[in-house]
Amino acid sequence: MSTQLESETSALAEDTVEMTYREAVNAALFDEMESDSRIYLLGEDVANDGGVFKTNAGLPEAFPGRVTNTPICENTFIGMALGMSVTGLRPVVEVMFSDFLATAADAMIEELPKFRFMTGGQCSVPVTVRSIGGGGGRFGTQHSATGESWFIAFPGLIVASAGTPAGAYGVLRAAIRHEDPVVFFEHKGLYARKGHVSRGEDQIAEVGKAVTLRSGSDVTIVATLLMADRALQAAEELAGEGIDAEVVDPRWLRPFDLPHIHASVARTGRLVVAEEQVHAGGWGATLISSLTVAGVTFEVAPAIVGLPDDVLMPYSPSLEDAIIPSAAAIADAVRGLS
Amino acid sequence: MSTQLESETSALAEDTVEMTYREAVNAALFDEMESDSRIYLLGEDVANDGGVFKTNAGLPEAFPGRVTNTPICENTFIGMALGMSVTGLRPVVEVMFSDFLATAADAMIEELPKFRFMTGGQCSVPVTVRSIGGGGGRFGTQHSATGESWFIAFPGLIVASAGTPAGAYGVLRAAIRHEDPVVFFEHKGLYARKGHVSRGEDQIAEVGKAVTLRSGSDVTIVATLLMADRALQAAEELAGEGIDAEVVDPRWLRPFDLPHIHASVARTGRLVVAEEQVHAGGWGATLISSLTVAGVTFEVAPAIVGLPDDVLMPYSPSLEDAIIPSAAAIADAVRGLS
Amino acid sequence: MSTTAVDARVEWYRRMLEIRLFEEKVQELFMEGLVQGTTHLCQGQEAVSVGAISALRDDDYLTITYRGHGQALMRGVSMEACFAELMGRSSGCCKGVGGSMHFTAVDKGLLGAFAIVGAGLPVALGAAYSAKLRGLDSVALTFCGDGATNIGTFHEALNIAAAWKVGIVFIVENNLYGEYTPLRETTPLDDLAERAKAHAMPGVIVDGQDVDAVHAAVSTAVARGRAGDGPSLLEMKTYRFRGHSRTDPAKYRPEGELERWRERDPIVLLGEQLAGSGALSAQEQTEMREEVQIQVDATAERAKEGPLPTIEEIRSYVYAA
Amino acid sequence: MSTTAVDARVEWYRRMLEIRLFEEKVQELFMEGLVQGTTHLCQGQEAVSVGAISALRDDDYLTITYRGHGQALMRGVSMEACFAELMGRSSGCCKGVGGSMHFTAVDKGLLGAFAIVGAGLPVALGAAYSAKLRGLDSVALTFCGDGATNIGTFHEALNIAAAWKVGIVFIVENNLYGEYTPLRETTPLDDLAERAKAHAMPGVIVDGQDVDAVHAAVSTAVARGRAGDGPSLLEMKTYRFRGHSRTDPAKYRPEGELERWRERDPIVLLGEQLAGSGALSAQEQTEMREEVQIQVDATAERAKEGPLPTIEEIRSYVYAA
Ligand SMILES: Cc1ncc(C[n+]2csc(CCOP(=O)(O)OP(=O)(O)O)c2C)c(N)n1
Ligand SMILES: Cc1ncc(C[n+]2csc(CCOP(=O)(O)OP(=O)(O)O)c2C)c(N)n1
Ligand SMILES: [Mg+2]
Ligand SMILES: [Mg+2]
Repeated sequence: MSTQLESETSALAEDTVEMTYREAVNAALFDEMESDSRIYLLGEDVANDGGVFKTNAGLPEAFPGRVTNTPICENTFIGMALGMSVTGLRPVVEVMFSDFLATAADAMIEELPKFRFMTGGQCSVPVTVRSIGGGGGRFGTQHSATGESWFIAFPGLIVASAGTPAGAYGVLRAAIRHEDPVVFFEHKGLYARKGHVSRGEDQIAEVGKAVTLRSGSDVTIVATLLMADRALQAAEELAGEGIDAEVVDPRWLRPFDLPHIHASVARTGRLVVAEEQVHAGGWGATLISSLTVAGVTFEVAPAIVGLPDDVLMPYSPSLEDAIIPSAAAIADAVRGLS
Repeated sequence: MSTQLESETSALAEDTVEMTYREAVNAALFDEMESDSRIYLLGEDVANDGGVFKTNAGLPEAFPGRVTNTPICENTFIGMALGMSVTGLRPVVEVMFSDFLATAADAMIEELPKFRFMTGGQCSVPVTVRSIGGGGGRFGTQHSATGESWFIAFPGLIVASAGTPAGAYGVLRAAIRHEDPVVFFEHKGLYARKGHVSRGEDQIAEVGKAVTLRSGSDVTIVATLLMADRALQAAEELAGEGIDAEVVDPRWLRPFDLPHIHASVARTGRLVVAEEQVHAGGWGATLISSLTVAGVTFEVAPAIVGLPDDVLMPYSPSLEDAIIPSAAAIADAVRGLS
Repeated sequence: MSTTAVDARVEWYRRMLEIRLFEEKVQELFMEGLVQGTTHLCQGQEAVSVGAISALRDDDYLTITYRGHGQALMRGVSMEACFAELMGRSSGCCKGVGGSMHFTAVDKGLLGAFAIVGAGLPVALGAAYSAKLRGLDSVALTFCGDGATNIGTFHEALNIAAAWKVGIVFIVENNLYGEYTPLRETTPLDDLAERAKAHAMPGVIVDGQDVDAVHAAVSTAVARGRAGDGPSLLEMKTYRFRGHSRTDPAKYRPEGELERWRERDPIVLLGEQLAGSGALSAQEQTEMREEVQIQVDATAERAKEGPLPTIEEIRSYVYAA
Repeated sequence: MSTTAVDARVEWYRRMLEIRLFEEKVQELFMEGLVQGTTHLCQGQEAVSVGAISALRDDDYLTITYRGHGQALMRGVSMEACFAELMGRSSGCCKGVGGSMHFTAVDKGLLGAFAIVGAGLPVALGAAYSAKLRGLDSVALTFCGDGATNIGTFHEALNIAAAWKVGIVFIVENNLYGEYTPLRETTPLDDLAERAKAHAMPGVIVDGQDVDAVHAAVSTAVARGRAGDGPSLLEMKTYRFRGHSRTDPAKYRPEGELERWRERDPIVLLGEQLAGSGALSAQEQTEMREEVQIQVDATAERAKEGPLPTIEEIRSYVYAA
């Protein structure tokens, strides 16, 4: 392998190395493409200069003919991926900004999740859609959604995400290997984030399993994507005050690992959800409702830290920062519980 | 007015008459179009023979040039409606089956709700999108979604629905008059349902206000669309057993009338949500989570009656009926609480 | 015309009859409440299904629409499985969960029938592109209606197909209406083959009532695709004898239109030729129709006996893993 | 050429300079971190904005894209409001909440700049259709890129416009790339004006570096729309001198391509003509550039002083009611 990204880590393959979230995505794509020649990457500008977010560096060279720039037509190239998947290939599609998933919503809602079902289970649909979302980049109102909960209501689909570099590596590989359609959310604000990542087959995540990023006994913070990162920072901050927070990244939003979080909350008795989305219709609301319906009674009402419901993402940098929950806001929510 | 639908009711205008949900929709459209010449109807086949669901009977004749058949391109004709609305008109768009809202999701998610905000509040966007959803019609996997919660996570949009003929009349008129974009959900399984409807300006619903369809003291059943109808039946059934159920139709899913339901639950102490959708990502989950976060503790855990999470809507008539919650299932859920 | 060609045309005649009588039977079953929900029948358009699909190899692909019963039958989906599907039986071609709009047979390369207008085009494109990537010369055929040429995916799919020289044939069945709305109200041209020009591919107008013309045009386009020369757009001028769906009385038709098109009934047209050439006399045609009618009736009866699916069964169709 | 025409062209020259120097300044401010996120600049494409928008009346409409700074300036949005927007000030043309991609001035008929490729076309179409319904002869202009001709809404909008004879002019700025990908990789033709044929409307290729040619072509199309004769598609052959966005170094350009296009710099081309005709000497052009530079610099400085929006302020932009 000739790319810089890879050469940094190849010497240490199978060992734990420090790499960025971006490099972890790249490594997952590389390792999967190397292990299975049926995998093809598709998307806008994916083959040029590493792609818009540089996650694909080196892949076109390493896998000639297997990384292809598409025209701008998200709905059609995801529909194409369906056709590729039922004829023996395993396409991985990049949707540059998660907001563009709206353009592709027919493919995402009506086709990918339903195809197997409505044909009476004639085939599987192993398509992976990678989608890059999230705010903080000053991209404004139409380029900042995480999109992470847009598709949680559609049986037939798997919805995944990663809040850490190791998660990006393990979850993305699992997504690509999965026989059902998966939409995998990355966060552009995390690409430069470093973390310890081990490469190799044994690092492939288990579909549907949440991970505890930090163990703690006083409160459970459940958070995805950038919020998982900030929740870890909040936990550090709280540790200094003697509050021992557990941080859980659910990773899979459909299916959702309710037992894992239920168990954690049963231990800590307290719950904070941190999400870069409004409360309505999100996995956070679904989680709290599921626990409540399951009979969990909270000594202290759980708290939600998320995007405000009465505003959209502004360009104005100071307001964008004010709106996206900070580590301090998460810590405050924890403090506010007691 | 010359149409049959209308002549049935015109003699009694301003008085309460019995009419179907379909006639109520028709009456709302008629009365609004009559009161405001800026209203134009657009959609596929809307001007032919009353439209696919016959809700538009008589309108093309009564309002020549104001009801127009579009090509099949949901995303574009909703985007057009945006352009019409910011230049002085008040378009009402029909989306024949709610599943087709996925085709139009860019307009629904990225354009209508965001336009006013991202221009710094330069104008309002008075567009109404009527969308007809729901199962029970044996239309299969791609024509049965209610879609009612698909857009609850998008500030800038208003999401409305109606579970009764009177609701259809009052809420649809309110939607059309509203200055912000509204998506209004109708249920095709309710069109033939009869109910008492009063016509006139004073019957226009208040945006954001839930209604109590039946008062009761033992349990609160919150339900929309066809489920509201079935919840009323369930309440009758339960009344025979001495259980006095309150039935609330939230009508507006964004903004959601939490105080109304909170107050009801505070009185009854018990909650059942009945929804024709999966739990994940829905208004039901959002409601229960909101109550929990607000500190409501339930003596008995609330229950949810909804679509199963592990199956999609099948064509097979017997299974379709098995999957959509019946009045009996709602009543059972209430019984199961105690 | 060679003997094989004559034989093929007799076979085509039978296949068109099968489709016609199948659809008539579906209408009957719908009126009886045995088929529920909706149906979109294709009487009048049989020559398109038969002429086009007879030009394919077994290892080619196709996608169809909710109006695809004829195409599914022609591709070899068993008539019993089709009837059973319409009656919601687990012996149906989609185990009774798909219904009228989703006839699929992945094992026959029939990669789906879509109830969302335009949704089948990208899928067929993906299959054809997949063949190209895998070094195969399989091509894909995709059917859509005139109304579907107004939705974005139509153009998006044509664009990619042409830009990447994918071996796919786009067949537009121009039956003059999208639901109840005549083409001219929603579309600025009468000849949809023109739309090929936006994507630098051949666009051909074909008499969709003439099964030979259909077969010839599709064969040429398929050969082009197989040779690696890229896609084609074929517009089939055709007509549906029934309304759009269910019990639509089609009151929107101008007077005389249906009658004029009935004169161009593809079965009658081919029948006249076959009688003229002596390949199949009028008498033989009547006998064949009776035979097929018996087959259709008997098959429908058998299909009614199919088992109903259980909820456990259909749960397993949601996820593969 | 009449005096007015000469005056207009001198004015166009100034407007192109303003756009050019505005965009250069934006790049500077971006490097300084005062403009954040992203920018999509239009240096090289100024003649399209100036030639096209000068053909409109005040009561006409337009929609633009994320690459629309030049168009907004030409439509009369104040330069200070533009700079302020880019720096997230509430004195910005969208109160600082829109940013680089959403320059809008509803009061000037500029009905939005869209960051979703293709999303502006339906909106402009709706505005033009609205004028038609209201009995006005206002038309709409909508700008998009070459890459946008591959997305569904492009064709959907052209189709409706032609089917209903809506007075709209579709302008494709063909700058040869969609982000980093050359047109030919994603599109099967070089002349996008051809795409008009799919929708039975005139399609015209225009030299987008020649402001006179742009103005003439757009004027003709606008007149056609105003007369009720329907839409037109105009393809402007042009080029962006900068990368796609932000700091894109545009390494994907073949050698010499940028240099060849720089020779067709629209400002230089018009400048040569004006110098030749004596309307504006080289010396006067230099002075004008200096003047504009001073104006741009001073305006940017003033814009920096604009107040930052508060959260309360921007909350009121979400809902009108
Ligand atoms: C995206 C979408 N919009 C609307 C519909 C409803 N619909 C079903 S068939 C149809 C007409 C299609 O016309 P055409 O493409 O000409 O095919 P035909 O039915 O005539 O065979 C419409 C509008 C749909 N299924 N999908
Ligand atoms: C639906 C959608 N998909 C992808 C993008 C990302 N994107 C922004 S600009 C662009 C290229 C557009 O190219 P073109 O239409 O030629 O316009 P240009 O940028 O060259 O002016 C892309 C792919 C987007 N904004 N919207
Ligand atoms: Mg048709
Ligand atoms: Mg371009």
